[in-house]
Amino acid sequence: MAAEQTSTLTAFYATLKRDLLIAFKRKNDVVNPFMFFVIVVSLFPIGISPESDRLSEIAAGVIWISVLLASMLSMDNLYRADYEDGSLEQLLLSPHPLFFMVLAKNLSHWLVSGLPVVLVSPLLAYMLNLPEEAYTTLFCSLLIGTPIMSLVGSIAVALTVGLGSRGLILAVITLPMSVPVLIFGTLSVQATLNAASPIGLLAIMLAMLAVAVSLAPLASAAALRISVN
Amino acid sequence: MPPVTPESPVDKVADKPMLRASNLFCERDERVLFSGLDLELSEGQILQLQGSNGSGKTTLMRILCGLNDSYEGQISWYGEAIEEQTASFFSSLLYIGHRVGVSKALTPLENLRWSCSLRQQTSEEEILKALAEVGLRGFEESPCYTLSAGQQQRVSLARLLINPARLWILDEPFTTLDKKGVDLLETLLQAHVKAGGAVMVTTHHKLDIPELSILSLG
Amino acid sequence: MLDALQFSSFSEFIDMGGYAFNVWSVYGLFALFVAVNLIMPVRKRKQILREQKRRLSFSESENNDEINSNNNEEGLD
Amino acid sequence: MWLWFSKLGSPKWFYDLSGKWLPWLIGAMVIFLTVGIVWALLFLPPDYQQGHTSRILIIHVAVAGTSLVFFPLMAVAGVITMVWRMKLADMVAKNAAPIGAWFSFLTLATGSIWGSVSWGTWWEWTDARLVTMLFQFFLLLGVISLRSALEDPDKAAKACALLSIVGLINVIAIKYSVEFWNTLHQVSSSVSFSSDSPNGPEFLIAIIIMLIAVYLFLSVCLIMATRNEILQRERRSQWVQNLVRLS
Repeated sequence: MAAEQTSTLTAFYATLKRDLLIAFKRKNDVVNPFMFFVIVVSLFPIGISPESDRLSEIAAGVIWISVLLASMLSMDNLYRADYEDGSLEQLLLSPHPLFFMVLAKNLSHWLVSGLPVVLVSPLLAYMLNLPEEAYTTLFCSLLIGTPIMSLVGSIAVALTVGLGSRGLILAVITLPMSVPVLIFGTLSVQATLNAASPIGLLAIMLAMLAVAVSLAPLASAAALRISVN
Repeated sequence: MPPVTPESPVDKVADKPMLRASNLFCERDERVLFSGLDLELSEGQILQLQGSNGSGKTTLMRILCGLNDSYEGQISWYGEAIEEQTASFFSSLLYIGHRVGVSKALTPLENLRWSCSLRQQTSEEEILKALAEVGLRGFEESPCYTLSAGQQQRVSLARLLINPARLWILDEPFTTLDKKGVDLLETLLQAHVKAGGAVMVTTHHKLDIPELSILSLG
Repeated sequence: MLDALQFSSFSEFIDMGGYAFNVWSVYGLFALFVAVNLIMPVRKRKQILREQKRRLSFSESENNDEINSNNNEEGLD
Repeated sequence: MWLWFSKLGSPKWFYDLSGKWLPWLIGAMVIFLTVGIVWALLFLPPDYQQGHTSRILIIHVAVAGTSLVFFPLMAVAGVITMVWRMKLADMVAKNAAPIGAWFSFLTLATGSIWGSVSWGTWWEWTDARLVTMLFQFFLLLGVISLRSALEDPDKAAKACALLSIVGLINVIAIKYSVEFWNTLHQVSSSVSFSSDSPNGPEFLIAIIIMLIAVYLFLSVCLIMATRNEILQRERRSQWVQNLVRLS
């Protein structure tokens, strides 16, 4: 019997692969937040104004806030199914550091819910008449910002995973936490529009991402242990 | 990490019991579940927890697994405090709870591939062999939501066959099993303790195993 | 002491240089805030003590009943 | 170490000690509050720019300064809860959250009343401090709703402890990013916030007295609420039952 214990990297990949597989099999969970994002963005011109000047002013903010809402909605099933079927217990009892297992789950969540939104953002930016020179900045800021949202939101999801009726508690906890990301994300786009360089702002976001990657999974892991208790 | 199998018992001090809990105290919802509880589990022993509903069997098991930390008292693993060596403890522990840890979206094969990769390198053949042994031949590739509760339970039991964990903690493993499944699990338990493993189990089912000892709660 | 007073008449004091509403609403809110936050815990304390007293006397009388009924049973034997 | 700590943090110990201190704290609070308010209303010279509305600032600054203490307090209590599992720390944290929400709300209310004179508007997004306070208020509401959603008190204690620690880091991040955000948006702001700086030592002293008064008020509130919490949670212990019988 080959009883060599797996390396943490193997376990990381296995968890990542498993979550991607589940997401692939339950397409609704992936498609719905994405559709939500597209629909919310399309509602803004109808609610505010079809004038292209006004739209281009609010485009970055609208896209960013819709991304926040969509990522929060898709967060909800990050740990719930695993909690309900007991897989989460198996994850907690694995000999590997929970940090990396949580990181794998967050990465897979971002790949299926964050990345598609980022990829489609230039199209929506075009529909909202965002000036062309800001496309790259918007794309980069979303590319850095959405994983931060996944990592931070994961803490709140882990804390509320055992609750029968969560309602909007997830939103109440997560949305205020997204303020720093939102600020730097939209500021970088505005900097580009004002013909300034967004590099510094994007670098700050990268630093935030680095902090989030190294600290948030720790908090999520602790939160999962509390919730499974 | 050296290979850990029941066949190659312990390099550690032999006179120390595998798992020992002393003076455990736990209360839930202002009700004392147990206090001053002592228990020992050694190699080659099956410990059956008995007690009425709500007497704290599941809670005790989860405390011993490290899933629940709202207790007072000491738990030691081969004579050393369990908090000091969670990695070594977790790699020799296999827990199957009420929720069996089988994702309904995945097939039995995919489920086992994942849960095994968390522990030790396992080949595809081993998994298929184990699935056949628990009577799931032909169901390897069907999604688990199409399987019955008993069959899902069998998927989790297949882990017992593959995994060489020394300590099994099983919470009501017999409930959803049919007659054949019960026989299969009993054989498994016996083989495991013969090979020097230890088992802690809750069940209302009467176990017919010579190494059995019983702890009553509540 | 009175020289240091910043107002020469009571109506001037009330008027607050034309900002009566702003100044007095802040002080009013603050007073309300202090009062509510002091009164609430005191009332809660009384309520807790009352409730627990009732529960205690209830459980004590129940215990007595049990002892009595036990005695009765023994008496019957 | 653990034993010593748990003894120090035992509810009974706290209840007895706080019982002795409470009258003194209340006395000091009444004195400071009276002196502070009377001075602020009657004797403080009006600001040469703001006139009598500077009297608002005494209250506003004192309450705002006290509001800042809640997340650090709850985070420290959270660390104690998670590391040493001291019940008392959680009782304090549990009651600090709603009091903190009240303080944050009062800060926002007094701030906007002051702003209605100084800025000519009730709400000003260019003031970083008010915006940060708004989000601190939201985060506190999040902690409160998490607490009420979790039924198991032990689980709720740990979950809220963790959320408070995360919340503290977040409040700090929000504070700096909002400040940064404002430096880039100063075009529209008609009044810079520096005009609320105190006009001389009398103003400063008045604020300090008021700040002490509000801190005393906070500790009195928190101690009273914690004592209630102790009475409820320890109601099956002998000493609480004796205390109830004597009351």
